[in-house]
Amino acid sequence: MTAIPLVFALLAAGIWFAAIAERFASARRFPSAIVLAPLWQAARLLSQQRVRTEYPDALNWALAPLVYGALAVAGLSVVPFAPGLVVAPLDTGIVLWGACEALTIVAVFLHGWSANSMLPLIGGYRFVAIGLPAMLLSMFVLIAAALPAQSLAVGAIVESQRSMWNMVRQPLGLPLFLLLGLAISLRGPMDYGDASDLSGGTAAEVSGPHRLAWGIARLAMLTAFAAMGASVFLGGYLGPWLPGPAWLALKTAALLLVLTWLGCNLARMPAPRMMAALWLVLLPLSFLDLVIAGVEALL
Amino acid sequence: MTLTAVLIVAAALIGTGLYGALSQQSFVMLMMGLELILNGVLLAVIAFWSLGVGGPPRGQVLAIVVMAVMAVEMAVGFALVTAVFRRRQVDTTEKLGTLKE
Amino acid sequence: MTAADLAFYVLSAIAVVSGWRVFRTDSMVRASFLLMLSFIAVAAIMLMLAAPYIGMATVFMMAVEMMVMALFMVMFMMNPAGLNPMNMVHQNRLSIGAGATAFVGLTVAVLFTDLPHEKVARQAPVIRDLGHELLGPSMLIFESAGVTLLAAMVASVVLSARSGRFGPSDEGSRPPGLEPGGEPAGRIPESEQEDE
Amino acid sequence: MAVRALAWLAERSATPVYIACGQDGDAMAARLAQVPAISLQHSIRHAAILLVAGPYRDADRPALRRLHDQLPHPRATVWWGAVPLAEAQDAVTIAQGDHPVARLRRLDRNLLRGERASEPDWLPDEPPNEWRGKGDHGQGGEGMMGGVPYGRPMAMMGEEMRDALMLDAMTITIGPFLRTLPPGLSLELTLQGDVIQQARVVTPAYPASGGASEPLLRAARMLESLGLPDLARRAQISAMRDSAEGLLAAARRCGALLALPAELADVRARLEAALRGGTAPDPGEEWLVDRLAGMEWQSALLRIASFDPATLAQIAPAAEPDEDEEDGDEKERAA
Repeated sequence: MTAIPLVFALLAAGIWFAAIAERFASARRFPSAIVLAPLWQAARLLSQQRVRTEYPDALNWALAPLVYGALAVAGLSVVPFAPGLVVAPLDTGIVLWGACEALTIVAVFLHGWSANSMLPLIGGYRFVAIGLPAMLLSMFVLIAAALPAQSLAVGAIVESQRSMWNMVRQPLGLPLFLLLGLAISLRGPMDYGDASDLSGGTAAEVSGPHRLAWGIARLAMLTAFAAMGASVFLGGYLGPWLPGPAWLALKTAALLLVLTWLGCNLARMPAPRMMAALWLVLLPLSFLDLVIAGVEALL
Repeated sequence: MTLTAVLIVAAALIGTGLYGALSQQSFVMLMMGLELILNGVLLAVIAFWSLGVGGPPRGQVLAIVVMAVMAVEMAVGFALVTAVFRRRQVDTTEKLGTLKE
Repeated sequence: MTAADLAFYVLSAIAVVSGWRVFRTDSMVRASFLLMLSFIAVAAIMLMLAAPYIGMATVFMMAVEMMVMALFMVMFMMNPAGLNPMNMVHQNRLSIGAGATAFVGLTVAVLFTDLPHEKVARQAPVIRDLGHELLGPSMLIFESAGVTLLAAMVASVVLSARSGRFGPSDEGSRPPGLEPGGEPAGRIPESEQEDE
Repeated sequence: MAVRALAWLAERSATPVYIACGQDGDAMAARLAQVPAISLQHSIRHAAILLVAGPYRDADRPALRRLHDQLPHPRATVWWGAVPLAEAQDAVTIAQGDHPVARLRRLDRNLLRGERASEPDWLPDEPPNEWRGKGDHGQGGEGMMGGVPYGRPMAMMGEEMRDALMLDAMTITIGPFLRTLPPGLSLELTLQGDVIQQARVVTPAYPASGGASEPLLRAARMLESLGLPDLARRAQISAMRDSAEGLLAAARRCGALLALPAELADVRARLEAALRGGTAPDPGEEWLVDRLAGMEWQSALLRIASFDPATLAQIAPAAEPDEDEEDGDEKERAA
């Protein structure tokens, strides 16, 4: 049961770290004030009014950030911090993660749809079109990672990387998986939900505490994703000298930095082009990844 | 949680689904009724497998077949609705008086 | 009553009530997500019934399926948050009767049948069994399901695409009239407009 | 106590400002881009202060009122080189030449501490038109669709441009204060999903703003739509200094030019020229609205932002007033 506090500690640290990394990446310098800036921003949002649009679906609108955040927690609950140290030691860990990915798309769509406003609706609609294929290819990549472990449990996948990390064994896996991370945390080149060209997309109409909750949920999902990616591709808690949870935290932080950097420094292409790229180029690449993993398993 | 209780829940889902499939005018809502019926069937299959016959592997295969049926129903159903809509511009059962013409 | 029983009753209530609300809500997007909720509750019951893979896969599949359904709804009916209420019910009494009859009939059948009661072993490797079964003795069934899905994919693309084998599929299409034999109520195809 | 502690924490964060650009407003916004204590927001809902920069036209007044009422409380309006509307009581005005940062920060602090009252609505809080739905359930037009409840046009069937499937279309008005559009330009768009079926110019864009390099400001707007806010800020700062050094290389590194598909080759050429600080010539023969039909949202915004003010004035003049549309209360989405 020590795993539950660890999950929340990792989430809180990850959210804070990602918020700082975001500011650092856009300012390109590190004034000490940056460390507390997330707290100040949170205080401002808490002191702001939560506006209501005309005839929103109030229940779904308020529920969407909560569902989004809860999915991040659920996804993190199958990530092991050390051998046996995991909240939910499920045999079907990565299938649960896949279900979380799919439901995340639902949460973002609901957030856009229920505001009863045009730009958020377009954001939600567009996000689904891009998010579904991105999720599909992430599932192939995860199944490829599960092949050498001969198990769908995340713990077994980590253990299977004792001799070699999956990042090396399946070089296509991590880059394709990162793409999904950018998509489900609504970031940079894959931010088709909350994009600036839609004035903030699904979040265009939210303010005050609601916006704070949505922002925290986004960062929580980013953290959960980074922890999952670290476990499946970077050997999770495995590593010399330090205890398991420390290694997991370090690898998660590294992935968070990579994701933030990618999010700030890559242009977002128009949705039809991204859709074509996903279906015609990246999905076949994920099949190739699966074939590579299969051939390696046979040898 | 006995087999009887789970099967009654499955029966309730099938009954609700049947009501929906019969009472809805819109094609899409009608398909939702069918999905709900299949939902009840899936639950009944898994209940028999788990509580009735002691978990033979074949039981789960049957559940997977039910899930495949759901997916096929959805995909072909939507394609048919789109095709009908393209040809007749209708999306409710009543406006579609005849399938020939 | 154990905690498992309580959870089962709560989940069953969620499954049935949200399944019923699907047909009583006034927005199709809400309807699809209520149906999803019903599926998720059933999936949770299946998890409790020692079928973790099928349960998880149901959540995964239904989330995607209902999302696509909601997307279709927005596509055909671009109506944020269901501001335009809707009510599309016909033969309501008959349907209620049929639904109730089905439920009562099935329940009676369940209650009066001598059901077998052999539970799945607690530590049985159900996922491993499923995998070996699917790629072993039941390979033919599994492959048939796969090929059927492929055929469904091809069929749905063919059906929904505009370009048919014999030219555009909407050629000469006429929307039905408001009364039998009346004037078409929607867009009249271009080819006919030229004739008139 | 708790409120004061919250205010103490909150006033340390950057002041979120939504800038409504009038004539020259674009260049004025660029002056704020390099100030870390001010963060320019994309949605009015995310801001605390509405900054009206530069003189606006009479035609923009209704949009400005609606924009103001979308600000969350506590809120204030600052008129920077603009004449306050009659509704604005206790208006804060700043001359166009002055730098507003100190005033904005002080105003923000006073708002958070409750020392300055939040501004009330300028428009009555009621539907612009009364309910005019038809049918048992007020569902409006034909069947379950269409109609104009509360004067808002609801979705109605229209032909999809790409494969002629009849789907629902919806009409909205964007601008004249939308950040990702050239200042002053307001368009009425009929959308199916994120695809534009029809467009109409409501008000034309302002002429080029003085005081900064116009091509670089234009490049900044396009980079913003490409999801590169940091590079966009850099372009704005470069515009103030009037030097485009290193900007094109930085944009190339971020894939800004690669992200544009072949259909947008014209936009790519104009972006490249703008990042060099110049303008690619455009024959300006085809109307803007004709070039937008059938385009996806982001591509459309990119194409609109890519035209220089002279060409834009030529291809997107104000539309003739439409006799049929007496009620001009389309839902304003300037935020």
